Amino acid sequence: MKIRYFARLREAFGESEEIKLTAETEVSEVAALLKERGGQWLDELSRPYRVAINGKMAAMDAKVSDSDELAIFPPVTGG
Amino acid sequence: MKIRYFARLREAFGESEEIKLTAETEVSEVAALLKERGGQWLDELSRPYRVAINGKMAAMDAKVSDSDELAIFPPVTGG
Amino acid sequence: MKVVIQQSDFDVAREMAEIRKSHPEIGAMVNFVGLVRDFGEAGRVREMMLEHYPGMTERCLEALLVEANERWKIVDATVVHRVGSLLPGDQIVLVLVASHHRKEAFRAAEFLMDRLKTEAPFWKKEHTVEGWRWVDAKASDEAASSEWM
Amino acid sequence: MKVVIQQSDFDVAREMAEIRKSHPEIGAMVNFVGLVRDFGEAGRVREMMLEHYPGMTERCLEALLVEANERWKIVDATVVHRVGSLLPGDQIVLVLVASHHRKEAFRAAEFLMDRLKTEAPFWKKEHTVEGWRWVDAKASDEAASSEWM
Repeated sequence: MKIRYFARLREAFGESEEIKLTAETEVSEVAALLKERGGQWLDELSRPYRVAINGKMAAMDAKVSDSDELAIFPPVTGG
Repeated sequence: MKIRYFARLREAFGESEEIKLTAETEVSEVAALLKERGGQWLDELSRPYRVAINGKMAAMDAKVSDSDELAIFPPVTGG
Repeated sequence: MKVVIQQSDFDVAREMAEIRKSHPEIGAMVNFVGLVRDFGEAGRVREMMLEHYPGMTERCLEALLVEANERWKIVDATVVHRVGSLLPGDQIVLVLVASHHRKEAFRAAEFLMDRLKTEAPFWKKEHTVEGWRWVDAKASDEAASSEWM
Repeated sequence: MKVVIQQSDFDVAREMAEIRKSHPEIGAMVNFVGLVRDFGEAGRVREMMLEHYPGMTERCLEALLVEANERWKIVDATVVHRVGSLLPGDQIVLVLVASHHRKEAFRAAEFLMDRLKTEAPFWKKEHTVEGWRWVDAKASDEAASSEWM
């Protein structure tokens, strides 16, 4: 599954990465995996963030599978 | 005192006229005098209208004297 | 703050630029533009004539700007209202409010339009297939205006 | 209805003219324009960078226009949002709503701005005397947005 990062998270983690999902997984579990990496992963994901699945805002208990695009980003500040 | 008319009332009565006031008079009394002329005066002033004294909206019980400018016009429809 | 009554058309972008150039602290601008609709109560509109009370109209609009400025923290505002002959699609009125934040600009612009509709001495006459007729004041405008009291 | 994300500036008058020419029934247009303020939370702003999520941003704004159209009787609407490098005083966003009557246009424009602020994937970074910093989301924007629920 492709994970894309934006804004502050893009600067910390890079634009995107691929992780392998063998089954449907809750977004919160993916986030927990990322935080286990420690360091800035733990720091940044301890602050407020939002997620989108295939370009639509999603809740933390939404499920993703390997063909989805998951985006993780800070609360939006446009306008 | 100068009386000015606008819009539908201007078309019916002309742009303005002078009437002599010897003492302070209530706007409602001036209006009653005009209506006594009958015909279109009675017709037009039986429909809703507004008044302004020296360019400020006024109530029918406001007082005018000979040096004032009284304006009589239909409810406004700008914007 | 600026009030203009004119026969000629106005350019919204130019009016905005005039305010922006002197106020770098502005974060929000709300514009309202009223247009001559092609249909009125008496059918298709061919032309519109707008009459005003010179002097009183300007003072009335200036007083509304002062009140808007007292009620909301606005930075600047412009009202332009056209008079004379107008055609369907023509711009009639511009209310432009600039403020630090958007809520104040939205509130003040809506207030100015609602009160202008019931207080500023302008009168509209429409030319339809039935000839010229004076436009009647609307009860809905009175209701909208009185909500700001 | 039109959504555009672009680096270049926009011309409010031209966007209005584009809508007016195809809709003679329009009586009211409300524009909101957001500008880069010269002062932010960290002091004087020298420059701003705006980032977005291509694809998602457009779809999000289109969905907001569909919702505005369902909730109010609007005739047409345009949203233009800039990305990339902006300077103080620059225009950031235009929300333009055209309708028969003014109340619908005011409501829809304010709704679109409030929801854009909390839902559309844009992020701002400011350059101040302390260097570059990401702008924090505001609780007041969340509150304004949730009032439309």
